[in-house]
Amino acid sequence: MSTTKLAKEPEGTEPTAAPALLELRDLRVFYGAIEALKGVNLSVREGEVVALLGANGAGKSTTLRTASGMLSPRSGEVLLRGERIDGIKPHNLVRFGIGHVPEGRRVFARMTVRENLEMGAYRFKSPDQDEMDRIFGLFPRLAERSSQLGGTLSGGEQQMLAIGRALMGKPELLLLDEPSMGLAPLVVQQIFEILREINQQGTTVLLVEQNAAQALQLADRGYVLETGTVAMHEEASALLADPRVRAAYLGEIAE
Amino acid sequence: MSSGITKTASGGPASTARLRGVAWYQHPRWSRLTAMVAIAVVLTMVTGEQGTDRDIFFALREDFTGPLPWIWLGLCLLVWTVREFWSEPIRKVRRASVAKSDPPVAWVRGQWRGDRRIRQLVLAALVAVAAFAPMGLERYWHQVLVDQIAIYVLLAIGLNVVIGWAGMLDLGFVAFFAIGAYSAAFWTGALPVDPPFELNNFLVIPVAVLTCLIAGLILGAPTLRLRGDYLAIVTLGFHEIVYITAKNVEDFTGGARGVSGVEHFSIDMGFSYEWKLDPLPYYWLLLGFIVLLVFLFMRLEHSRVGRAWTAIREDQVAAAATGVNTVRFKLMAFAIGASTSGIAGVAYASKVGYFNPENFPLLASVLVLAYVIFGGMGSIPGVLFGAAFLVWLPEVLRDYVDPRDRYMYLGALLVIMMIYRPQGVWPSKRRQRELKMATEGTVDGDATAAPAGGKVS
Amino acid sequence: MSLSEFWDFLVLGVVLGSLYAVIAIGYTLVYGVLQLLNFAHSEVFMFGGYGGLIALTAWSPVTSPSGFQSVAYVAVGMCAGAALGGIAAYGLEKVAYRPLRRRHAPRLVFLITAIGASFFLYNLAGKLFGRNAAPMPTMYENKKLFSVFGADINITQLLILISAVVMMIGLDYVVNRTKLGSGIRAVAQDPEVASLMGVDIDKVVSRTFVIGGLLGGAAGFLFGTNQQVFYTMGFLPGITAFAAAVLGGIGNVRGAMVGGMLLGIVENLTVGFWGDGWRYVGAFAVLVLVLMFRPTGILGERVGRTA
Amino acid sequence: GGDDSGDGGGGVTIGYQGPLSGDNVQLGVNMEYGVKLAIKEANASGDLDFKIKYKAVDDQGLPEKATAAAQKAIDDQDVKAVVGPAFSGPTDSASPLYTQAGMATVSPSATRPDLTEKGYKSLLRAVPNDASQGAGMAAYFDKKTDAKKVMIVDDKTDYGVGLADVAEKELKAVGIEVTRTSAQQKTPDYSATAKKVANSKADGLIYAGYYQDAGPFAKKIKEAGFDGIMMSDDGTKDDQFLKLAGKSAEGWYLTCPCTDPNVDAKTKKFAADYKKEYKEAPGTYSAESYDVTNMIIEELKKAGPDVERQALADALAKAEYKGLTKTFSFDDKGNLKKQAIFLYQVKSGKIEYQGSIEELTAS
Amino acid sequence: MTVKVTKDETPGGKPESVTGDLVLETKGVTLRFGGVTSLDSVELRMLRGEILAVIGPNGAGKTSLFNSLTGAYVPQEGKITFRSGKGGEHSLLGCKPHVVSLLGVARTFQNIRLFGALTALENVKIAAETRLKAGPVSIMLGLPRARKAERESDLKAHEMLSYVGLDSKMNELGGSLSYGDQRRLEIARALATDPEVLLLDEPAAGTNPTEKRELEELIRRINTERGVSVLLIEHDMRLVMSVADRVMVLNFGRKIAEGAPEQVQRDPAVVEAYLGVAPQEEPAAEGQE
Ligand SMILES: Nc1ncnc2c1ncn2[C@@H]1O[C@H](COP(=O)(O)OP(=O)(O)OP(=O)(O)O)[C@@H](O)[C@H]1O
Ligand SMILES: Nc1ncnc2c1ncn2[C@@H]1O[C@H](COP(=O)(O)OP(=O)(O)OP(=O)(O)O)[C@@H](O)[C@H]1O
Ligand SMILES: [Mg+2]
Ligand SMILES: [Mg+2]
Repeated sequence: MSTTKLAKEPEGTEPTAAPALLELRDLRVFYGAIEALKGVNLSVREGEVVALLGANGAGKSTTLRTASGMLSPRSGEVLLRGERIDGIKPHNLVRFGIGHVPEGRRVFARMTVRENLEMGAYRFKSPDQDEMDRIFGLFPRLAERSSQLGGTLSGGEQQMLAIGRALMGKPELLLLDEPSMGLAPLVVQQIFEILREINQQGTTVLLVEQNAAQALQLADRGYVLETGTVAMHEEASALLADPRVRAAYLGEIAE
Repeated sequence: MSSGITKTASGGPASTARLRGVAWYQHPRWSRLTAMVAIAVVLTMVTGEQGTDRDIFFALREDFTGPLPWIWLGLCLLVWTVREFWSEPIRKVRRASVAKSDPPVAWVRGQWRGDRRIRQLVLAALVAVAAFAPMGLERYWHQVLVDQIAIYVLLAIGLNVVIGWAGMLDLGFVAFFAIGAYSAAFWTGALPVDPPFELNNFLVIPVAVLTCLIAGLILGAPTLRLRGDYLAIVTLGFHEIVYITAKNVEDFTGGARGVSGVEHFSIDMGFSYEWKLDPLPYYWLLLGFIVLLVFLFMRLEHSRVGRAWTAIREDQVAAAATGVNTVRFKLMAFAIGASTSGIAGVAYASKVGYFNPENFPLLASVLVLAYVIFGGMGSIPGVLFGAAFLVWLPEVLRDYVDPRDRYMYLGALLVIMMIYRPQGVWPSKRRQRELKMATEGTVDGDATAAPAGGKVS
Repeated sequence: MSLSEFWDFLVLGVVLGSLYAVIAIGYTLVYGVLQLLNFAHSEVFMFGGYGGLIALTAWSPVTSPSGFQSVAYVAVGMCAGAALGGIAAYGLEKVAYRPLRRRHAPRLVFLITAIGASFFLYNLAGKLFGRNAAPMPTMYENKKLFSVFGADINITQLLILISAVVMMIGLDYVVNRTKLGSGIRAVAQDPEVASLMGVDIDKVVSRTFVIGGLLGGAAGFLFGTNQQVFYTMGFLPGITAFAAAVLGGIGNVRGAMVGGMLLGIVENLTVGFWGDGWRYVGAFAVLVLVLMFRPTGILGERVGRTA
Repeated sequence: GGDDSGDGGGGVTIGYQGPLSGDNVQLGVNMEYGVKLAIKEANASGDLDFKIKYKAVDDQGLPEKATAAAQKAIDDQDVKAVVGPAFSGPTDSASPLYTQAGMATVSPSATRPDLTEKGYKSLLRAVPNDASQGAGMAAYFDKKTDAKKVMIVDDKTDYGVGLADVAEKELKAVGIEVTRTSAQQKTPDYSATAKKVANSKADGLIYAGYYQDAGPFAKKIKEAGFDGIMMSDDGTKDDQFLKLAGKSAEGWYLTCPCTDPNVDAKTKKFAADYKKEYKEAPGTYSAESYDVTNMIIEELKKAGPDVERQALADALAKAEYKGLTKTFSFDDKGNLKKQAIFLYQVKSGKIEYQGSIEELTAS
Repeated sequence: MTVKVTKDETPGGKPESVTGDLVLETKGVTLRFGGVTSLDSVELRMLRGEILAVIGPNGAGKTSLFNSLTGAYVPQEGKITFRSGKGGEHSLLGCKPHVVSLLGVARTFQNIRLFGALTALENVKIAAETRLKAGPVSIMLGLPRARKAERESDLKAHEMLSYVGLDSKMNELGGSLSYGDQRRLEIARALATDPEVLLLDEPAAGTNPTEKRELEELIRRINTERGVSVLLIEHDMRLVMSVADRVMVLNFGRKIAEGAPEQVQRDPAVVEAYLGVAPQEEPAAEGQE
C-alpha cells in the first residue's frame, strides 16, 4: 500500500495517523451558481461500509460524483490514501481503484449484458474471465441473460448489471448511488446481501441510500447530509437508534 | 498501470500531479499558444493570395514566402501575451464600466417589463424607423433590402415557427418558397400552362398559402412521426424533389430556363396602384407583411399553441400523455411555416418577375436555418436580426474583401459566434433556459436540443 | 431497358454505392458518438480529393507509368487523401466541436457550427487551390478489365470497389472487435458512464473523427480519380452519403454500408431509366418510403423503452 | 475586385456586371479581364481627353442577386454603360431596371434566344444567340457527317437546356433522329449517362453545357466506348476542357459564336497582352468583352464624357464597330445583325480553329 | 371498436371475480417485444372509485401495462375497455396517447417527465387546455374565444397547483424543482386533464419518508375528494398496504394474485416472487380512512 504523501501538503490539516482510503476535506461544489456542497468532510476507511443518508437534494449524489472525478470541487480536497485526486478525470481515476455505480443504473442500453460487463473492465487489456464468472455467480440472473441487450432488462436486472459492471473494474472502493431505488423488496434484499458479500471479499463501500434502515444495518458508520453539509456522523448502530434519524429517514412518526 | 489488482494508487505523487493537470507545462496557457500559432497560419491563408488551378501550389507558396505569416504571427502572439499576462487589469477596467452602466440598463428593463403601453409605443416607433430610415439610403440598398433582406426575414420568421417553437429540424424549407413563387407565376399566367383564370397578385397570396399548406400537409403527415434527424433528411429530400421537379417538368414549370414575366403587385379597387420597378414601395409592402406576421405569431408564442409546441419539443411522450395531440400541433407548425414561406415566394416572384429553379437551392434552406439559429431560435427579435444581419453582411463585405471569399468569412463568423454564444444573438427566454439546463445537465432536452454527447469535459 | 443495360447500371451503381457507403460511415460514426450531423464531413471528403491531387502533383507522375509506378501512385494518392481528410476531421473536431461539447450546447448549435465550418472550409479550399476543377494526374491507363453479365469493369471501378470493401471490412473490425470500438460504442450510448469505466471521451471522440476523416479522405481521392477534384465537390456526395447513413439507420455502421450501396444502385437505375435529371428524386423517394415504413432506417437502432 | 472605383467626381465609368463570386466565377473573370484590359489600354493610349474608370458589380450569376447588382451600377451616376450582364437569368431580371434607367447594357455572353423578345430597350446582345448556335450544330451534322441518330445531353442549366432545345428542333427539321437526356451540372458520376449514350447506338453526340462538366463527361464517354461524333458548345470551348478531359478530349468538335483569340492572327496581340497582364490565357468571352468595351469607348470618344446614358445607348444601338472577333452592329431588337458561328476541333491536345460553319457547310 | 361486456360475465377459470361498476377492464392483454413477452393475457378489472395497486418484481410488466393502457404501446392481443362515468364505452387498445388522455385516463411516469424549461404553472396549463377549443387562427386574431380559453386554463392550473400544494412555486421552472416537488407537479399535471382514472407509476420512488407520507395523503385526497380512481404501481409496501383498496400482483407478465392487501401479502406465491419474507411487523392496519 502506497502511503506516500504529496510533497505539498496543504497547511492547516492535522496529521492523520493512517490515512483513510478516501477522505473528503472541506469540499465545496457548485452547479453554476448553486452551491450543492458547502464544506463536506467525510472519510472512508479500508474495508468499511459507510452509508450516506440525506433528503432529496441534500448533495449525496454530488458527493459521490466529486469523489469519482465527475465533478471538480471549487475548493477543498479529495484524498485517496492521502494523495490528492481531485481534478483527475474519471477515466483516469478508475485506475486508482474507484468504481462508481451511478444513480439510475445507466447500463449501456444497446450492448449485451456480457458487453456491458466487458466495458466495466475497459481499463484492463482484456476482461478477466474469472472475475466475470464470479459476478455471474453473484448474479445468476445476469448469467441467464448474458446475451440480452442491456436496455431490455428490467430495473432490478439493470441494477445488478450496473453493480456487476463496476465490479469488473476490480475497484477497492465502490461508490453506490441509491442501488435500491425502484426495486422490488425481494431484489432489494438480494442486493444488500450481495453488497455484504462484496464487502466481505475486501471491497470498501460508500453507499448512498434512501432506504436508511437497510443501509444502516449493513454499514459500519453513517453520515447524514443536510443541504450540502454533514449534519450527523456516527456509528451506524448509533444512528439507527437516534430519534431524529428515525423520524426523518426511517419514516417513524416522531410523536 | 493496469496490473490486475490495484493495491497502490499507481505512480505516486508525480503521476497524480500529471493526471490532475497541475504541472507547469499543463497550464492551458501553452495550448492557447499553440492555438494562436494555428490561428496565425489559418489567417495567413485566409487573407493571402487567390490560388489558381494552373498551379495548385501557387497560393500556398506566395502566402508563406511573403511577410504575411510573420505579421499574423506577431499579432497573434501579441494577443496571447496580453491575454496571459495583462488580462487582469483589463478585466478590472471592464468590470468597473459594466458595474457603472448597470443601473440604467436595469431601469430600462424594468420599464419595459412593467408597462405595456411603453412597450407598444417603442415597437411602433421601431416600425416607423424601419419604414422611413431606408429612404436615406442608396437605391442599391433598397434593392438589397427588398430582394434579399426582407424576403429572407420573412422566410426566417416562418422557419422560426417550425424549428424555434415546434423544435422540428426542417432542411427543406425553401421548397415552400419555391412553391409560393411558382404559384404566383401560375396564377398570373407566366407559366407555360394557363391557369383557369388569372388572379391579382394579392389574391394569389391566399391561394399560394393554401397550396403551401397542402404541400406541407402532404409532406408532414407521413413524416412528422420521425425523430429530429430523420425528419431533417426527409425534408431535405422533399426539397430536392421539389427542386428537381421544377427543373425537369418543363411543360409546367418552364424547367431550367425559368419563368419570366410574372406580374407586379397591383391594386385596382376604386383607385389603382401598381408596384413597378422602384424598390421602395415593395419594401413598404414587405415590411407590412413582416409586421403583420410578427404581430400574429407573437400572440401564438405565449398561447396554448406555443406552450404545446414547447411541450412537444421538450418531451414528446409526456406531451402526448398529457393530452397534446402531437401530430396535429406539429402539422400546424409545419403548415404555418410553409405558408409564411409561400407568402415570401409570391412576394419574391412578383418583385423580380423572373426566377428559375436555381433560386431555390438547398443551400438557401441551410442558410435560412443558420439565420434563425444565429439570431436566436424561438425569439422573434433575434430571428429578425439574425436574418437581416447575415444577409446584409456579405453585401457589405463585397466592398472590403475579395467577393469570392465572402462566404468564407460568413462561415467563420458562424463558427465563432456559435462557440462563444451558442444561444444566438438574442435568444428567447425559454430556449435560453433549456440551454442553461442542458449545460448544467439537469434536463435531457428534446430531440433537437439535447446536448450532444459528452457530458463530462 | 434491356437486361444487359440493367446489369450495366447495376454495376455502376454498386461502384458508386460503395463510395457513398465509405463516406456515409463518417457521418454515422460521428453521429453515433455525438448525435451530431457533421455537415462539414463533405469538406473532409473534398480535402481528401485535394490531398491526393497535391501529393501526386508534387510528385509529378510520368505520363505513361509502368505497372509498378501505377500502384505506387495510387497508394501515395490514397494515403495522402486519407491523411488530409483525417487532419481536416481532427481539426474540425478540435476547433469547431470540442468547445461546444465542453459547454453542452444543444445539438442544433453543433449543426450550425458544422454548416459554418463547411462554408469556411470549402471557400478556403477554393481560395487556396483555385476555383476551377482539376483532374487527378494520370496514374494508369484506365483500361477495361473484364465484364460481368455484359457490364464492363475498368481499373478505376475495380480500384474503388476493392478499396471500399477493404475499408469497410477494416472498419467493421475496428468497431466491433477492438477496444477503441467498444469505447466508441460506449461513448455513443452514455458518455458519462463510459468515462466512469475508464474511457477517455475526448480521445475516443477525436479518434472517431479521425477514422471517419481517413475513410472520407480516401473516398475523396477515389472520387477525384473517377472524375475530378474541385472545391465544391463535397456537397452532393455529402448530401447523398448523409441520406445513406440515415437510410441505413444513422449511428449504425453496417446500416451506413447498406444504405450507401442501396442509394448508389437506386441512383444509377434512376439515371438509366429516366435520365440523370431525376437522379436524386429516385434516391430520395426510396429514402422517404423506407423511413415511412421503418422510421429508424433499414438496420436502425432499437428503440429504447418509452417509460 | 480591388478596382472598384466609382467614387463620384464627374468621371466616366464603364460598368461590368457578371459573376465575380459563386460557382461560375471563372467565366465572369474571363470577361472582367477583357473589360479591364480594354479600359487600361484606352487610358494608356492617350487619344482620350478624359480618364475611364471601371466598376464591377457582382451578381454571382444568380437572378436574385442581379437586381441589386444592377442597381449598384445604376446608382453610380458616373456609369455610362455596362458590359454584361454575363448570364441570361440575371440579364432577364436586371434588364427592366437598366431599361428604366436608360442605360445601355451590352452583353457579350447572354445567349438565351427570348431575351431580345421582351422589349428590353437597353439590351444589346453582342453575341449570336443560342438559336444560331443550335442551328449551326444541326447544319454541320446534316451537311458534313452522315449521322442518322444524334443524342443530345444537356446539363439542366438554362443555358444548356435552351441550346439543346434549339439543336433538337433543327436536327429534327433536317430529318435526323434525336434522343435527349440530361446530366445535371456537377453530378457526382457521369458514368451512367455515358453508358446510356453508348448504349443508344447513336452516331452523334451533342453536349450542351460548360467545360467543368464536359471534361469528366468526355472521359466517361470514352470509357463507355462511344465512338460517334462528339460536339459541344461555346461553354465548353475553353482550355480547361482540354485539361479536365485529358486525352479523352481528342476529336471533340466545339462550336462557338466567338473567334479564338489565341488562334486568329488578328488577335494574337490581344492574347499576348492579356497573358502578360493576368498571367493566364484569355478564356471564353474574354475577347468579346474586350471588343464590346472598345466599342463603348469608341462611342464615348465620339460623344464626349458628358454624354447622357440614354444618348449613349441610342448611339450604341446604331453603331457599327469592327472588333477583333467580328463586326458588331445590331438590329432593332438588339440582336447582332450578322450571326456567325465558328467551328473548332480538338486535335492533338489543342483546340484548332476550323472556320465558320456557314462557310464549312456551304462547300 | 367497442366491446360489449355484460356485468355478470365472469372471467373463465379465474378463482375470483370482481363485480361492480368497472371503470377499466382488460381481457387477455398480451404484449410481446421480439422474443420477450412482457404482458401475458393480463386480466385487469378496476372498480370505479377504488385505489388499485399493481405490484410485482422488476420487469414483471407493470410499466408495460400502463403503457398499454395509455396507448404508448399497442398490445398484440386482448381488449382494453374504459367505461366513462359520463357514459360511453371506449376501447383503449391502439388508441393514440392523447386520445386516451382526453377520454379521461391520465398518467405519471416512472422516470419523471416534466417540461423542464417551462414553469410549474405552464406545465399544468398545457394539460388544462387540451380540452379547450381555441385554434391558432382565433389565437392569432385575439378573438374573445381565445382569451376566454386562456383565462380558464389559468384558473384551472392555479387550482391544481394549490391542490397538490405547489402554489408557492408556480413560477419556478419544472426542471429546478426538488425531486418530491417534481413528483407532485407531475400529479398536478395529470389531474389537470380532468381524469377519471389516474395511473401513478412508482410515485414514491426516490422520496424520503416524510414525502412518502405526504404523497400517501395526496393520493387518498385525490381518490376521495375528486372521486378519481387510482391505479398505482409501487414498490414501497408500506405505502401500498396503507393506501390500496385492492392489490394485483404481476410476475413475468402474468397475474399471480389479486385481492385485499393483507391477503395478498400472505400469498405464498407473492412472498416467493416478490416480497421475499412474509410481513412480521404489523402493517398499517387498514388501508382505508
Ligand atoms: N446538474 C445539476 N445542475 C444544477 N443543480 C444540480 C444538478 N445536480 C444537482 N443539483 C442540485 O444540487 C443539489 C444536490 O443534488 P444531489 O443530486 O447531490 O442530491 P441528492 O442528495 O443526491 O438527492 P437525491 O436523493 O434526489 O438523489 C440539489 O439542490 C440539486 O438541485
Ligand atoms: N420497448 C421495449 N422493448 C423491449 N422490451 C421491453 C420494452 N419495454 C419493456 N420491455 C420488457 O418488458 C418487460 C416488462 O417491463 P416493465 O417496464 O413493464 O417492467 P416493470 O414491471 O415496470 O418493472 P420495474 O418495476 O423495474 O419498473 C421487461 O422484461 C422489459 O425488458
Ligand atoms: Mg442523488
Ligand atoms: Mg416500471
